Amino acid sequence: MAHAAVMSGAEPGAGVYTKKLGMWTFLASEVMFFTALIGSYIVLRFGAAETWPVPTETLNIPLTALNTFILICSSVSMVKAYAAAVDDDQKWLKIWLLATVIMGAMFVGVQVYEYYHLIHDHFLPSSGLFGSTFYTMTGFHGFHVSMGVLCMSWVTIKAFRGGYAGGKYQGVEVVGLYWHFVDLVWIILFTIVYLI
Amino acid sequence: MTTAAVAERPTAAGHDGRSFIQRYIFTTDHKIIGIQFLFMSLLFLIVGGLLALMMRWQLGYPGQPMPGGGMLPETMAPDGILLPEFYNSLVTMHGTFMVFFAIMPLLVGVFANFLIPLKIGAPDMAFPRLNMASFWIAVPAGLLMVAGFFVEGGHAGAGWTAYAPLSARPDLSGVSLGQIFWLLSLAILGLSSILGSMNYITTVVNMRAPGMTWFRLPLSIWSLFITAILVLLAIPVLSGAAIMLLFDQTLGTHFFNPVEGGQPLLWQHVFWFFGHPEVYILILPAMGMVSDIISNGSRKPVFGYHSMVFAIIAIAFLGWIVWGHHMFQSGMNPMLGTTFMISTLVIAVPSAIKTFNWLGTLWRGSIHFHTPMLNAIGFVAMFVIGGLSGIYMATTPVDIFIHDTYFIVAHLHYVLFGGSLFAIFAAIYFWYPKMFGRMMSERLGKVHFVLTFIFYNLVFFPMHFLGMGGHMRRIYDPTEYEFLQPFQPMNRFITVSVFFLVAAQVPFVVNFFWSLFKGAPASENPWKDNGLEWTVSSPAPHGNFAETPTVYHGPYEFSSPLVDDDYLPQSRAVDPQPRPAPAAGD
Amino acid sequence: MGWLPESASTYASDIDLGFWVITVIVGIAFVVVEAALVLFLVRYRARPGRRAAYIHGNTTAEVIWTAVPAITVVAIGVWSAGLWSEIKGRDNFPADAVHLAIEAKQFEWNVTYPGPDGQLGTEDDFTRRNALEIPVNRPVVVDLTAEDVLHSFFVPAFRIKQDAVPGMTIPVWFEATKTGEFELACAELCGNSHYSMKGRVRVHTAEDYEEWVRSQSSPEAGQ
Amino acid sequence: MPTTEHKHPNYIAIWIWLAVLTAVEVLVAFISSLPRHILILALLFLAVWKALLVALYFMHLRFEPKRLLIFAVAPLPLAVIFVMAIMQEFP
Ligand code: HEA
Ligand code: HEA
Ligand code: CUA
Ligand SMILES: [Cu+2]
Repeated sequence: MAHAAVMSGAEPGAGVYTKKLGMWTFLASEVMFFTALIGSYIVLRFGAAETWPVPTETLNIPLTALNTFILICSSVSMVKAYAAAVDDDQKWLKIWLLATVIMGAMFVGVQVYEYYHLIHDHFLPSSGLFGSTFYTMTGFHGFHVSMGVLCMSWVTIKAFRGGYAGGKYQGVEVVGLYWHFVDLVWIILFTIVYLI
Repeated sequence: MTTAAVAERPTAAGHDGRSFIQRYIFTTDHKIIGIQFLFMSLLFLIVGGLLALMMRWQLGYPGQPMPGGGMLPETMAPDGILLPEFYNSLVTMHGTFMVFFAIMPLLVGVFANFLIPLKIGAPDMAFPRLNMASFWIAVPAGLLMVAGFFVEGGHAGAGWTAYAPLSARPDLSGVSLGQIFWLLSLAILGLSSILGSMNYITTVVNMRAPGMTWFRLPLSIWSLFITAILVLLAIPVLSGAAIMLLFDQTLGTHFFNPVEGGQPLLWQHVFWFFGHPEVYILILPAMGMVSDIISNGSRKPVFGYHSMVFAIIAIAFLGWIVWGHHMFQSGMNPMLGTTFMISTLVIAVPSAIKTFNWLGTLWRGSIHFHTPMLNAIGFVAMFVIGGLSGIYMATTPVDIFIHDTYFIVAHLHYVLFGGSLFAIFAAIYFWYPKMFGRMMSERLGKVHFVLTFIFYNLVFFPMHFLGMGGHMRRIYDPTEYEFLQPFQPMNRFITVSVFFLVAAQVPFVVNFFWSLFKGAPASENPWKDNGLEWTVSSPAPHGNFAETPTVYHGPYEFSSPLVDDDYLPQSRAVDPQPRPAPAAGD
Repeated sequence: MGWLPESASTYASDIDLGFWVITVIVGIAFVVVEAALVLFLVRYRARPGRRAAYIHGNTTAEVIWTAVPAITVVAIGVWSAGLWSEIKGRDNFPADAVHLAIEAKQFEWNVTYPGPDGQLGTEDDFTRRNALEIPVNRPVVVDLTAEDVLHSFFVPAFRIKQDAVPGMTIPVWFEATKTGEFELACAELCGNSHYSMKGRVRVHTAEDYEEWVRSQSSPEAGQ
Repeated sequence: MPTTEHKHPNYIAIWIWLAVLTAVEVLVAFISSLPRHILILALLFLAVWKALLVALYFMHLRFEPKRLLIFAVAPLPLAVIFVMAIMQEFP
């Protein structure tokens, strides 16, 4: 798109192509969104420190640790897909993208399973501040992952249609940025919600 | 993301094979989208005005049947007399519509969209389809917000600040669906704003024409750019807050419910952490556009261009660390109060710089009083009043008394109406020709300005005195209190003036629509301005520029010694090449 | 009518003083700005054959009008920080004060009095609705709470305002300097009848106050 | 686009790092003997470490122009200010 305008100009802008810059601006706003949620969580927990239940007793840590591992793997496969796209290695591009989509879906699946059991054990959004914050934060992260899976599937289909042939890697990289961001948020959530 | 980012480079030719729908409804042309926002937000401006009118009736003539009030359903005004719960909804929705659906879209939706690509010499926005999405997401949000009036229990009535727990407890407020609609609508609108600001930032950073260096950007673009950053970072915070409150309402979470250990003050912190940057979102673009127009009107370069830019940046940054000044009396830790007082007072400094620079621009100018200029001058005169009244409230001990009184109401209308709205009027008069290819009537315009200026002051200045008398805000019937009864004549005076103020808008509405069809055809550059947008035909063609322009000067080279005319378009090369003028900053 | 309501507490006059001092300061700023504005509009209006000066700025001028407001606001800040902590600072509450508790709820003020023993939380405490009875020239400390939603304790004549927050107990102090009746208002939107959530403040002489307390706590009393 | 013309870092190595760090985290979390604040600090440290790995290599911020880096970290101070200020409510 309007590359002529992007490249021209006495100053090269941020020195990155427009789509990527757009994604980074979007991620900046995402950071603030999670700031509102995580910040509120920290404050509420700090305010009720002594009455706060021990997460490791309510939540299934091993399962979630596994899930964290899955998400990390999906991040790696994503970045490998990006590398493949840059090197115009179509075969591996497709493989890595597929792997990413599948693992992303798995993550969501495991989270649904986790929710199902928690609710079954009467741990609900209405179960005190812990329930409120837990479901809000992990829920919205799960929502982000699901959105990611959708975009990713779309990119994968496009890849199979040869949409990224000839070193056209931008689409892959931009979705990748979003995907890694979601992974990054989870790394934080896993620590402060499940472990601490 | 990816889909939207893949945008066809628009062709410069006006008539390309686009259908009517593509051209005017689901268009990706930033100019048309801007105009779509214009109509939407002017509509909501009227709505907000009418709500205010009803409110004022009740305040001026408490408990008396409102003329035409009989048309309202029993749940709002049985036989024309407003109910307290309906009054609360009126206050809430007046504030909500005005802030989120009138002023904010007018500034960030209309002018950011219309001006940015035109003024930086770009064919369109970086992501035209995201841009379109941004408008078509805003529409349902607006409809949802309107729909709230007609649901069971009436519309949200906890004020535009929706303080919890009242906003979270249907059992205590009597409002359930209304508040939910309110929250959903704002969350949706937030998405629209974020998409918009992504576009603005990316476009300004990456799509400036050759030679359009940072310090050759018009101040309107600078302020819209900084504002876009504020929107990008502040709005998601509101969305987060809205979602938490929504869950408190629907899923039974306890974020703000003290019974289960939640914190009512947390809502205020999160809301105002968004809310104060928001009020600067509502003024910075106004300041920027006024700077452009004042410079044009006085045919003189903006005084202290660089300090203007740094003032904008300073205000934007400080705006993030003053939110507590809305919570001085809320039970917030008093030490924190002192900190927030200092940071708040400091904001007076960059604002002072801007004010005095505007005066400096007029000084030794050659001032032409065209309608945009009149409104811009009105802005300076009125914003100062609003800003200075802010100092009273920033001062914690004084705020103890005037907090939640009409002094605040006076302040916020002086900055929002006297400030933002006058600037918006100025901008509409100024860029109307470039939008629609016709001039607005100067005569009607001047009538509109003079009448609005007079009655606006008659309406809002007395509110300072109400506030000094201790007159609380958001009260349905002041006569309940003995100490407020002496103020009833003043309340009535304000109400009467409001009717004139609204009537004073008729010339504007007439002018607006009449000029659409009958206005004098506009030349390329009717105001003899330097901006790139004035180098293309009026209305600006699809794709804006036949070929990407090159920029040689800063935006304010009026009365330059290099040329005989008193203006020098940014894209006109003159030899000898201009010596680097300090404020042109290249 | 007088600009500000009659002042009937120890720090009311300080707050009013602050108000007027700021009025003078911003008044000057206001006059300077608006006068310059009008002057320039008249003096430099477009006239045939006169060309605007080609000036981009003036550093000295800009430094001055940055420094002056900066100094002014800092001065204002320093002054008010002191008064603020005197009024609301948690650690300097007056000693030997009458101690009351007020619980705000939709749409009334419930004032709890310590009774003859002067101790809250004892069985001779008694509660009165929308009636705040206090002695003159003696500091009063109120433990402010709310049952349901936010309210705001506002006595214009005392220049005191403090939100009442459910789940928090916020101390407020004031010392009346005049006997008589004043109005207590709710200044935070708290629901449909927010506008009519008002109470009475009656300031008695020390003797009358003792008298009143005894009359109230005697078994047959109470409404 | 020139900005990304670099040979790819060893992503697998980073993947192993992340996996190991995660394992360590879980272990640390279950050592009940540790004093609370030490535990919290340790866990936060590990989390930030992992986050940095992802941001610097997977999102290849390390190889981006400085401008973008600044842009990416811009919101963080605001987040800190926000939390720090509200913390003052509980002295
Ligand atoms: C466009 C919107 C806008 C703008 C620009 C401002 C600008 C300012 N506001 Fe305002 N404010 C609102 C919109 C805005 N406000 C709204 C909507 C509310 C109410 C919210 C609600 O509760 O509903 C509010 C409420 C509000 C409060 C809370 C009051 C209360 O509830 O108790 C405070 C308190 O500090 C405050 C302060 C300020 C200050 C210090 C500025 C400063 O930025 C002003 C700086 C400008 C000047 C000072 C004038 C120019 C300078 C000079 C001429 C130099 C000379 C000056 C000196 C020497 C002092 N505002
Ligand atoms: C920009 C914002 C804005 C604007 C323009 C206004 C405009 C007006 N406001 Fe508003 N007001 C607020 C923002 C605004 N207000 C906010 C945020 C609050 C706080 C809410 C709360 O407490 O929660 C508030 C509260 C508020 C109160 C306090 C209520 C209370 O506390 O009980 C009152 C009372 O008089 C009032 C009155 C008015 C009046 C009479 C106008 C008049 O100026 C209205 C006159 C009419 C118009 C300006 C519209 C004219 C239409 C056009 C010009 C468009 C032309 C159309 C075409 C060309 C198609 N407002
Ligand atoms: Cu209680 Cu308003
Ligand atoms: Cu503010």
